[in-house]
Amino acid sequence: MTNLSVNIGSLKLRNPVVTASGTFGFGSEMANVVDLSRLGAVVVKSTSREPRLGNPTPRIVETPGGILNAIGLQNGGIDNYLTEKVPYLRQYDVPIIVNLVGYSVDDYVYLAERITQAGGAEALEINISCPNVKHGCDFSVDPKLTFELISALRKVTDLPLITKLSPNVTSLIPIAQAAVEAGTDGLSLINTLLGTAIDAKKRTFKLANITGGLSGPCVKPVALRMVWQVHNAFPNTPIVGMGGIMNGTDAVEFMLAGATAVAVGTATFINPNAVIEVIDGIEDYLTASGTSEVSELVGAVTAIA
Amino acid sequence: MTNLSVNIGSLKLRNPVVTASGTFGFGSEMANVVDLSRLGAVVVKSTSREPRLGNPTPRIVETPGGILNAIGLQNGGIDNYLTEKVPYLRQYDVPIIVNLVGYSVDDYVYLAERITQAGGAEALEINISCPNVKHGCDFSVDPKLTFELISALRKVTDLPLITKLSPNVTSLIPIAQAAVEAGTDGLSLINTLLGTAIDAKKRTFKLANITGGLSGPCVKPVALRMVWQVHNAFPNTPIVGMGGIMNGTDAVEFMLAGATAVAVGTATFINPNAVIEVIDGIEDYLTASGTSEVSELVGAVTAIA
Amino acid sequence: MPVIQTLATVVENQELIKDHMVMICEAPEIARQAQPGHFINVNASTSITNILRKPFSVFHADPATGRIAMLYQLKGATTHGMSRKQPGDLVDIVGPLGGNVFTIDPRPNAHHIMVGGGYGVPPLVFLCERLRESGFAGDITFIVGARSKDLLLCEADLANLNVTVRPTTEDGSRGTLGRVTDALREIIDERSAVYTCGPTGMMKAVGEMSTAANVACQVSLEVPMPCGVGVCMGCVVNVQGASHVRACTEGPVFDARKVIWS
Amino acid sequence: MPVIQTLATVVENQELIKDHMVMICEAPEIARQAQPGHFINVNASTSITNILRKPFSVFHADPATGRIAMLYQLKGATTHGMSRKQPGDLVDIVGPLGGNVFTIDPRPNAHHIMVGGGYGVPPLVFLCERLRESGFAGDITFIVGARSKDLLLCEADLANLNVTVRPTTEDGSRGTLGRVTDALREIIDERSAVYTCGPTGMMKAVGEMSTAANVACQVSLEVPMPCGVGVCMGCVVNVQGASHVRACTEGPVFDARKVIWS
Ligand SMILES: Cc1cc2nc3c(=O)[nH]c(=O)nc-3n(C[C@H](O)[C@H](O)[C@H](O)COP(=O)(O)OP(=O)(O)OC[C@H]3O[C@@H](n4cnc5c(N)ncnc54)[C@H](O)[C@@H]3O)c2cc1C
Ligand SMILES: Cc1cc2nc3c(=O)[nH]c(=O)nc-3n(C[C@H](O)[C@H](O)[C@H](O)COP(=O)(O)OP(=O)(O)OC[C@H]3O[C@@H](n4cnc5c(N)ncnc54)[C@H](O)[C@@H]3O)c2cc1C
Ligand SMILES: Cc1cc2nc3c(=O)[nH]c(=O)nc-3n(C[C@H](O)[C@H](O)[C@H](O)COP(=O)(O)O)c2cc1C
Ligand SMILES: Cc1cc2nc3c(=O)[nH]c(=O)nc-3n(C[C@H](O)[C@H](O)[C@H](O)COP(=O)(O)O)c2cc1C
Ligand code: FES
Ligand code: FES
Repeated sequence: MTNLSVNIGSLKLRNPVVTASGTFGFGSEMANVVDLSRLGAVVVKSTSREPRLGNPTPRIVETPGGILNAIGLQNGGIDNYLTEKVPYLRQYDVPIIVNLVGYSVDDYVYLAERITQAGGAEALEINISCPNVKHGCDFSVDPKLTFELISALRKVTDLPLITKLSPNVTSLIPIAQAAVEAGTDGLSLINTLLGTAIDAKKRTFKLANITGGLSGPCVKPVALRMVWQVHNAFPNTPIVGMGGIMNGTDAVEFMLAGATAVAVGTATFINPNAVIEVIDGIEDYLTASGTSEVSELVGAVTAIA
Repeated sequence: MTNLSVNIGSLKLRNPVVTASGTFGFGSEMANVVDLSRLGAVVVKSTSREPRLGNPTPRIVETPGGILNAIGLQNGGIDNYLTEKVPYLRQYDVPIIVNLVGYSVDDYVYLAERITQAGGAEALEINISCPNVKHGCDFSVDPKLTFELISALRKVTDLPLITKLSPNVTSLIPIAQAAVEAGTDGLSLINTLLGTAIDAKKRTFKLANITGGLSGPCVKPVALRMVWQVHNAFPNTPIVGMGGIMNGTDAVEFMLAGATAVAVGTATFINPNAVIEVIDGIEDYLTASGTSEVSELVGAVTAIA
Repeated sequence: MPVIQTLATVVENQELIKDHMVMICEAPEIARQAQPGHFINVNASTSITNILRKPFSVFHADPATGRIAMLYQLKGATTHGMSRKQPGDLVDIVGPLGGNVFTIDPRPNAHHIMVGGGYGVPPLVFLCERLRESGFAGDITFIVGARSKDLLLCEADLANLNVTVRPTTEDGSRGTLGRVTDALREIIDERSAVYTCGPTGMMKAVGEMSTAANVACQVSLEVPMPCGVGVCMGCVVNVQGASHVRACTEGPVFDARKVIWS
Repeated sequence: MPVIQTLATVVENQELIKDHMVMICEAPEIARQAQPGHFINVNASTSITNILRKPFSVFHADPATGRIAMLYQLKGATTHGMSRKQPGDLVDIVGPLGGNVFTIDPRPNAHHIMVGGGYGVPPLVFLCERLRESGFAGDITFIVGARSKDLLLCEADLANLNVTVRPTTEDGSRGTLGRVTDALREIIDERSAVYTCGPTGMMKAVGEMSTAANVACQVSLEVPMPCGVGVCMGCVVNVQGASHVRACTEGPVFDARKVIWS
């Protein structure tokens, strides 16, 4: 028998596999494809203070080994989340991690308070790294702002805080350090890599938003490197690793690099059942390699002898 | 009749297509595959003051839509370059751009002087951005160091200087600005994205060097975005664009984003004749779209109406 | 309604007209559930530059045989990948997808008018089949448009369904010379119930003509659908009273009066 | 010698033994130039995780018919892609590659000894063919090793070449029980000229035994070859007196005495 459970702060996950924010809706969309109660947790789409309409279309285009997206954080806002999304998800025995996005520290604090009071989630993922909205990255490139934000949130909630980092920086360490010192319980990485695509025939950008965020298999080497670097710097801070995870083997690679949990994103678009296959794949790997605790994998990668 | 010629500073290229440093050897290796005299220029492997043995193997692994490499700048050094490589290439009617790498400003200055005196190249590409050697990136992340380096080189040579930028930064603009203000004639981007790959079964890294540089089709969206950003900031500075160019259409996308010339790298491994096919592909595109001057493409991309 | 992901066995995969093929495969679960307007998400690309599934309307679905059919036009990586499948090969499909499909006008004396062009024709053929299976014996007219006669689709399928087929060709090589709207104009009246699928410009014209004639018209929109299951927000369209609704889950079929054509 | 990149037409592609297939294709230019030890870089992967070509030794090359053959073991994306090719399909190949191939010991009384295992056998079979074609009528022994008899390769090809075949199997199911070195030990003498290709451990043992017996031995190294043409520096190996030389251009065939086995 293998033990798949892992912890992120006080949050217990029955297995290390969660959904990547913005790729699994609010769970309801996927309930007729996936048994939600099998997931480690459902991480829902970024939620903001007011409803957001997001960017014009085209919003998603294919690129070699991945996709670019510029959704622009379309969501129904916190009221809609608490009145509609939460009650629906509560039908299932699965922890909810809500991904929060705002323009200011006040926005984030307001959202955290509302959700904490309403019991609208088991953990908060703080998205300071969306590349597709103005100011979306101010926090993610500035350790001082990151420290202020997470400190403020730490004061208003006891829910586990998971700070989601942007890969579009020279080094993630200063940002991660700020979040850790401010009391984040975990870190999630990576968000998407800023990119663009051009239609040579039309001589226009392919995305209405011009730039978008790159995700999918193509980003895996960069994501693995960043998870490994951050884990080395902060070995006691649990990491939710993501970026191109398509199957159980990819997930194991992220855990070996230092991730305590993993998130499945773009894979769900190609294979709606991907998140379940990743769980099964990890279990098969543990059995085949005679590993009893999934946590033994975390950071276990070594250099070639 | 279409005009394919472009200029980078005083350097005239018969067409915008050059080879990416480190992917075409010193030209001699490819002479039995490609007619070198058809190329815009041959950009040779990074050359250093002393010979370098590079990193242990494995040095290259496949990743989704690309490859990771950690060659470690293996090369025969400046003496070998001037005595063996240059005379060979001089048999062909093609400009030589030598890529220089060093540990210190002195190293670069020494190399530039030797090559200028010996007439060993038509232009110098200054590699401040190799991710696979210690200190390889100090220059590329520090505008002050970049300014010092390029200023020093500007003093000792009249050869066109092309500063090669690293994509592993929060913003390329400050580095590009430093190079421009120090008198660089052009910029080349992108070098490889820092990444890693893990063997889940063996629980080891796949590269002996642990991390490597990501290249190939998978990086194209990031490279296009960076070329576009740098071109917008410095519209008068010619850019050599690269990163995943596999065919003429890819090359046109880079020129529309703001590149004056393009370099073909990883594609040569998969398709030894790639560089020629890119030249032909650009010509076909110009003919099909009734464009007489390739330079009309530079930066011509627009937002979706 | 559970969404099925399955490796379906290809039974038949043949060219119908130039660059258009029909693939029949075994997918009992999907065949049982599929209704006209539903689509199937196919993963058949072998190109590294196309990693997403692509949507294809259900052309036929037979719960008895457990088989479904898709009619596809050769365009890019997915459709070329589909075209290489031999009988016996497996094809990776997800379906049936679509939150809102065609709903049949219940009036017994209704005159059901299908207006289809290109690969918009197959879902409407499926709708005619289901109309007849439901016991409807009244009038069905199928206006099928194409540039010229060799591009007209599915006339054979319609022959057996006692459907009045009105071909229109832009070069007059067959049927009415001109556009589908030229044929629609001649027959639309208060008995009409219009269903349309095809090029966006065509659907817009048909929708506007129907609305002007105060006739209900259902349009099946075509927009890129990166996920097809409602989670990516990449397929959003604007409709009266709601911005950026998902075409995959609120549609693909919409009331023509509600659609805001961009 | 010009390197040819071509879309070669597959003439035949059949299983030889379990998980091992032989592909014959038309590549006149390559067939004219190819010598034993040369390899072909094949682009046949349809997986996005494998974008590089993979090298395969020339098994046969017939300038007269313009055909070449490769023997491949099913491993990953490229070899599985190759296995799906039907006669008439095209295969994207580059070759002949390799800067140093097998050189024949010129002594008229030489006893040429081939020691091959797995897919190291085909290039040595090719070498036997060329030896006989060159008019050499003397002794050729082929020691072919495998785990058990159903994994022994190419005995049929060698039958017609008047070659003494000495199979060795680790389970004794055929020929000598044990390793190839057990057979080599029995016959190696000053007349011997040894040529070996196969698993690295086998080549190392064969090389060391030859060197100990003061017999020249040529080994064809197998290391990953990302480009195959000498420009990526990914295939480097260490040899006496030179570190990090490229196996694709300085090799793949090396003098066993020079190789530094890592
Ligand atoms: C609900 C629905 C039902 C459909 N039913 C059918 C059907 O029954 N039969 C049929 O043949 N087709 C149908 N389509 C259309 C089909 O899904 C597309 O044509 C699909 O792109 C073809 O896939 P491909 O990989 O072969 O071509 P692609 O590689 O996708 O390329 C096809 C062309 O479309 C362009 N394109 C692709 N994706 C995008 C994008 N995201 N944004 C802008 N341009 C893009 C490409 O540039 C190319 O020119 C349907 C579409 C929808 C939304
Ligand atoms: C000169 C030469 C001649 C050869 N001749 C033949 C021949 O005649 N017949 C034949 O069958 N094979 C031959 N090979 C071996 C063959 O090229 C490899 O087995 C090749 O990887 C198979 O490609 P694939 O895509 O099918 O498998 P791959 O997807 O490449 O995987 C095959 C296995 O090798 C591992 N692997 C692949 N690349 C690397 C790497 N860069 N580093 C570490 N491990 C790696 C993979 O993990 C996997 O386990 C030759 C190799 C060389 C260098
Ligand atoms: C269409 C799309 C929408 C996304 N929306 C969000 C979002 O709202 N909030 C967020 O933090 N990350 C968002 N992401 C990023 C993912 O959560 C994840 O960090 C990234 O896609 C890398 O994982 P992947 O390669 O498995 O997709 C989105 C990604 C995609 C593809
Ligand atoms: C194997 C390999 C070796 C490289 N060596 C060098 C080098 O020595 N100097 C350098 O400036 N760039 C080097 N590069 C980077 C390329 O010049 C180029 O910037 C990068 O590969 C992106 O282009 P591509 O995607 O077309 O390969 C190397 C790339 C590869 C794949
Ligand atoms: S296609 Fe993804 S939400 Fe509609
Ligand atoms: S395989 Fe690239 S240099 Fe040898």
